[in-house]
Amino acid sequence: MKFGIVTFPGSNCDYDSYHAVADVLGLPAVYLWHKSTDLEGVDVVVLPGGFSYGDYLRAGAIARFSPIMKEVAAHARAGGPVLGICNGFQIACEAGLLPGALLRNEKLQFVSDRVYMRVENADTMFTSRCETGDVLRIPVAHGDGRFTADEETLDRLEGEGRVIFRYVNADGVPDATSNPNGAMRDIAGIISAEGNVLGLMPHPERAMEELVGSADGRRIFESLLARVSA
Amino acid sequence: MSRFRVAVHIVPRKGILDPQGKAVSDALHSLGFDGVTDTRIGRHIVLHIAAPDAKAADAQVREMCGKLLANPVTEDFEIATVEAA
Amino acid sequence: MSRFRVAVHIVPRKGILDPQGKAVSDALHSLGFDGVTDTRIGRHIVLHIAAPDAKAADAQVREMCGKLLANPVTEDFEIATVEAA
Amino acid sequence: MTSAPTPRPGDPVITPALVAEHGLTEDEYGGLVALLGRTPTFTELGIVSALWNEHCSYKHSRTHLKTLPTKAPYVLQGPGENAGVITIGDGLAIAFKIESHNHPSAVEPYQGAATGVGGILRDVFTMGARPIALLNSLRFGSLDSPRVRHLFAGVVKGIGDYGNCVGIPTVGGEIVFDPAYEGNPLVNAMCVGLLHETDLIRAAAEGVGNAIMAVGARTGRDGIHGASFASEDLSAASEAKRPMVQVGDPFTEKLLLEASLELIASGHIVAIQDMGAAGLTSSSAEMAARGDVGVSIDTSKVPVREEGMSPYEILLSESQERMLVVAKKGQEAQVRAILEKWDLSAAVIGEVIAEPVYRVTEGDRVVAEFPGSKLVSDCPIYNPPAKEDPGVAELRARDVHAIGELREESDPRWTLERLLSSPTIASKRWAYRQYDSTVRTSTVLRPGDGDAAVIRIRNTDRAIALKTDCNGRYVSLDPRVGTQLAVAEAARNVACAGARPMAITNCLNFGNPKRPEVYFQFTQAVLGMGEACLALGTPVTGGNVSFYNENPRGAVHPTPVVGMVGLIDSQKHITRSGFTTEGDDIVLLGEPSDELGGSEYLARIHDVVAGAPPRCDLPREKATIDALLDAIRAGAIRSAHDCSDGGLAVALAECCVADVDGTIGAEIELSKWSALPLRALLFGEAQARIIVSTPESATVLDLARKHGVPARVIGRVRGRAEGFTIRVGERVIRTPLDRLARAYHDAIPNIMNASIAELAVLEQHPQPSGA
Ligand SMILES: Nc1ncnc2c1ncn2[C@@H]1O[C@H](COP(=O)(O)OP(=O)(O)O)[C@@H](O)[C@H]1O
Ligand SMILES: [Mg+2]
Repeated sequence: MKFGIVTFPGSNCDYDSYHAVADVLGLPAVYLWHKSTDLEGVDVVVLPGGFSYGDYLRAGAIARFSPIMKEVAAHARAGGPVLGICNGFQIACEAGLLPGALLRNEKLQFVSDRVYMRVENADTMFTSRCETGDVLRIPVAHGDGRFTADEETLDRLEGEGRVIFRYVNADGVPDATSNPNGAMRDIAGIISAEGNVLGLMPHPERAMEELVGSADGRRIFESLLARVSA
Repeated sequence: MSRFRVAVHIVPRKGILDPQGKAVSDALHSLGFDGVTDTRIGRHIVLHIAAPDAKAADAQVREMCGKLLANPVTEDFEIATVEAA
Repeated sequence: MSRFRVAVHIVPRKGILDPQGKAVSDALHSLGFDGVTDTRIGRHIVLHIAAPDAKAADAQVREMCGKLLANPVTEDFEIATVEAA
Repeated sequence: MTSAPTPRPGDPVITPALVAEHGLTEDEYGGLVALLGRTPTFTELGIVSALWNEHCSYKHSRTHLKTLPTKAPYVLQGPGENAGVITIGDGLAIAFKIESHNHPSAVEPYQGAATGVGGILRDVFTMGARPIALLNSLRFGSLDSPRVRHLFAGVVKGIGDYGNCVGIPTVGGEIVFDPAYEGNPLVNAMCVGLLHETDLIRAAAEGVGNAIMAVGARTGRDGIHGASFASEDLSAASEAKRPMVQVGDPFTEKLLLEASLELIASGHIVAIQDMGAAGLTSSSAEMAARGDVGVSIDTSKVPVREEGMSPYEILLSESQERMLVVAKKGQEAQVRAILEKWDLSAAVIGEVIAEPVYRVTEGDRVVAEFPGSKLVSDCPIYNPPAKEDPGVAELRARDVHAIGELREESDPRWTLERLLSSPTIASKRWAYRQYDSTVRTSTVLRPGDGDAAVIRIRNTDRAIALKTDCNGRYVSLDPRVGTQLAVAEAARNVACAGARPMAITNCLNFGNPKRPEVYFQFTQAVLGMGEACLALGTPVTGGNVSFYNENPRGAVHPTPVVGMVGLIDSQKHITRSGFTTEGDDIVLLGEPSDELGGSEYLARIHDVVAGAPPRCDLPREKATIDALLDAIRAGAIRSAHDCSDGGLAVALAECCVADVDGTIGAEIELSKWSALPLRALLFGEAQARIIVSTPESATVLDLARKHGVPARVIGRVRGRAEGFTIRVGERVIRTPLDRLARAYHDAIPNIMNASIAELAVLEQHPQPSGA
C-alpha cells in the first residue's frame, strides 16, 4: 500500500507523516507537490498538518484551490482513503470533502498539548484496529480547532456514526478541561458519509513511537493497512 | 477598464460563537466602558480591482466572496462600498 | 441614554507589511481574478453601545480604539458608521 | 567606473546635527572623513551609521569577547559566522545561536518577538542547517503591572505564532519576572539546527564576477532607523508616522527556509546571509569583508514593496524574510528557478569585483563608495573605564542573616507555597502550551519534562539536550561569579537530562556601556564566562551583545544568558526531572550550606536583593556533572533535577508536582544538616547540587565518592496519598501534594487568565494561528 503525502506551501507536518509511514511502518510513501496533478498511483492520500499558505484568511481556505486538490477530490469520490490531519482536516472541510468548519479555539490561544481522544466508532477503515471506547493519547497543536457545524449536521453526523473521535479525559469521559478548543460536542474527528475521508485535529503521526511520548497513533495507520490491503 | 476600490465585510454568522467578540466586550467592560452590550468581530477587506464599471466590480467581488473570501458554513459577507479609485 | 450600533474598521497602517493581504491577492490571481492589484485585510468591529447621542457614541468608540481595539504602533482605525439601534 | 560618489538630488546636507542624529561621535565622523578623504554622501553616512553602531560593530565588546575560549576538537565553526557549529559524529553537526530582540519587543511585543524568532532561524539555516529546535529566554518586570502582562502575553504569542507556523518546535527556555526588567523586557531567542558537515556553508563572498542576488521578500520601508534621524529633512508629518516596526511573515520564512536549503544543496551558490540588522548594508559589507573582495551593488535592481525608495532606504531597510546570496557566475538562472519553485523572487543586484571597494550605485550613479574592507575593519573600538558601583559592593557585603523572619514564616509550608507560586519559579506551562513543541516528531523531553529539552537525532542512537540559563540577580550582585553560575547551571541542566555539556552560545544583555558601572559588569561577566567555560569544557561558539537595556529608571540586571548544547550518546540515557517510581531512593549530590544571598527567597518573601550570590566552585560543578553522567550511563538514575531558584525544598517539591499528569509523594530526611538555619537549608541556593531518584543508591553513592562529590540518601519516593514530608530534627513539615501542585501550576494562569484586556488586544493581531 502506497501513501501520498501532499506538500502545500507552508505544510510542515508532511515530513512527520512521511516519517510515520516510511520509517516507522516501513511502507512506500511519496510526497505529492501541490502544483502537481498526478497522484502517482498512491492508495492513501494524507493531507498533512501545517500552515498551508500561512493559514492566512482562514486555515485551509487557499490550499483547497491547489491543483493537486482536484485529483484528491477525484480520488475521494472514487472511494480512495484520504486522511486529513489538523491543517489537512481544515483543508478537507474548506474543500467540501467533510462538513463543518474549524474555527479559532474558544480560549483564543494556540494549544500544544497531549490530549485523550475516545474512539467512537471502530467500524471504519481508519479505526478497525481499535475497539469502540478505546482512549488514545495523541498530541494536538493548533490555533483553529473548534469544530463547528449547524445542529442538523451535528445530529446527522452522530446518527450516522460519523463522529469518530471525541475529546475525553484519561478515564475516557469528557470533562471541563478535556476539550482543548471548544469543539462542538467534543468532536475531535469525523468521517465522510462514504467512510473514506477522515479528518481529525490531533496528530496521530506524532504518536508513532514510545520514545516521543506515545505510540497510540499507530492504530490509525495500522487500521488503514489492514483494511486497504485486505 | 476602470479601477475600483471595493470594501467587503465578512462577519461571523449569527448564532455562531464569536469568542473574540466576547473577549473584546469583556475587556472593554474591564476598562470601564460599561455601555457596551455586544461586540462582533469580522474582517474588513479592501480590494483594488479593474472592472468595466461599478456593477461589474461588485459582481466580481461577490464571486470572490463566494469562492474564497467568506466561508459559507460560518460567515456572511456584505459589499460595503464600491468606489472609483 | 440611547443605543447605538457603531462599526469600526481597523486597518494595517500604510507601509506596514500585510502578509495576509498579499497571500489573498496571490490566491485571487491564481483563481483567475487578474484585475486585483492590491488587497489589504483589517478588522470590521461592530459594537452596540449606550450613549447620550451619536456624537458621544462616536467619541466613546474612538477612545476604545485608542485604548484597546487598534494597535497604535501598526494600525489605523476609522469609525465607519454610527447608527441608532 | 570609479567616479567619486555625488550627492543625490534631494539628499540632505551633511551637518553636525545630522551626523549626531546618525549616532556618530565627532571622532567617529572624523575617522570616516579620513577614511574617505572627503565628505561622505548622505547614503554613505547612513551606511556607516548602521555598520558602526553597536549592534553590528561590537565596538564596546570586541576586545573582551576575544578572550573567551572558543576551541575544542569538535568545534567546526566558532564565533564570527551566522551561527556556531559543532560536530556530533557520523558526519552530522549542530549549528546554534542565540540573539536578542529586546528593543523591538519593548515597542511592539508581538512583532518584536516574532521577528526575533525569524532572524535567529535564518542565522541557522544560512549555515546549511535545518532548524530542529527553538528556545527562548525572557525577562519581564513584575506581573502585577498590566503593561508587563501585555508585554508577556504579546511576546509569548509572537514567539509561538512564528515558530509554530514555520514548523520548528519550541522546546525550552526560561522566563524570569523581576522589577529590574520593568521598562526593558529581554527577549532572547535561540535556534538549533542539524546539518551534514559537508553541507556547511559560510557567508564569505568569493569569486570575482559572481552575482550578488537578493532573494525572498521584497524590501519595504520597515525599520529604517535613519528615517527618524533624518525626518526633519525628509518631508512632513506623514513621514514622521512612517512605520519603524517590522512585521514578520512566517509563511514566507518557511518558503525561504526550504528554498535556501535547496539552494545550498544545489551547489549553485558560494555564500548566503540573512539581511538582518541594518539589512542589505551589513549583509553585503560583512560578506565582502569575510571574503576579502570588493562588491558593487545597484539599489535600483533590488525588488521593492513601495515606490520611490531611495538608496539610503533600500540599504538600511530591515524588512524581514530576505537573504543575500552570492551565486556562481552563469548559474543565476538555476538560482532563480529554485526560488520560483517556492513562489519567491530572486534578483541579481550586484557582483563580486576584483577592485577592493564597497560600491553602491543607483543605476549609473555612484551613491556610495568605500575603499577596501576598511568599512568593517576601521570601525572604532572602545574600551571605556570600568568601575564597580559602590552601592553594589555594599549590597553584596550586607549580612542577610540579619533580615528577620516574617511571622508567617514560622510555618515553612507557607514559605514553600509562596515560592512555588512565585512567577519566576512557577510552571511556565501557560506560555509553552502556546508553543508547538512536538512538530518534527523528535522531541523526547518537552518543556516541563526535564531540566533541559531533548531532541533525538534521527537514524542514530544519539540525542541533544538544550537549555538557556542566567540568574541576573546573581550577576547584578557579583558579575563574575554570577556569570560563572549561569554557565554552571546550564551545564548542570543539560547533564540532568543525560547529556555531556558540549558548547555554548551567549546573549549578553546589559545597560549602557558608557557608564563605568555597566562596563564593569560587562567585563567581569565576560571574564567569569570564560573561566567557567574553560573549567567545564564548553567553548563559546558565538553569541550576541545587547547594550543599552535601560531607561531613565535604570538598567536591567546584567543578564548574560547562556545557551547550552549537550550531547547524549544513547537514547537510553535521556533523563526526566520528576520522580517516577514509588520506593526509589532520593539522593542529593552536593550539599546544603548557609547561603541566602541573592536568593529567590529573599526577593520574593522579603523584597530584598542583597548578599553575595552563592559560591561558585567550578571544579566541584564539573565533578558533580561527571558523577551524575556516570551514574546515568550505569543505568542507575531514574530522574535528575538540579537545585536552583528556591533551593532544596523547592527543587524537591518540583520533583513531586511538576508533572501535570500526576503528582507523586516523597519523604525527606534532612536532620544531618539541622545545625544550619532552617531557611538556608530549605531555601538557600547553594550551587552544584542535584537531586536524583534511583533504585540503586549504592551505585550512585559509589560513583559520587569516586568523583569526590559529597552525596547522601535523603529520602524516598512515596505514593501520592502520602504527600510531601520533610523532617529536620524535631521539625516535621508535611503538605498534601495538591496544595503544592496548585501553588506551582495555577500561579501564572491565575494572573494571566484574569487579564482579559491584555489577551483581547492580542487576539486582534491578524496573524496566522491555524495548525
Ligand atoms: N520560555 C520558555 N519556553 C519554553 N519552555 C520553557 C520556557 N521557560 C521555561 N520553560 C521550560 O520549563 C521548565 C522549567 O524551566 P526552569 O524553571 O527555567 O528550570 P530550571 O529552574 O531547572 O532551570 C523547563 O523544561 C524549561 O525548558
Ligand atoms: Mg534547573
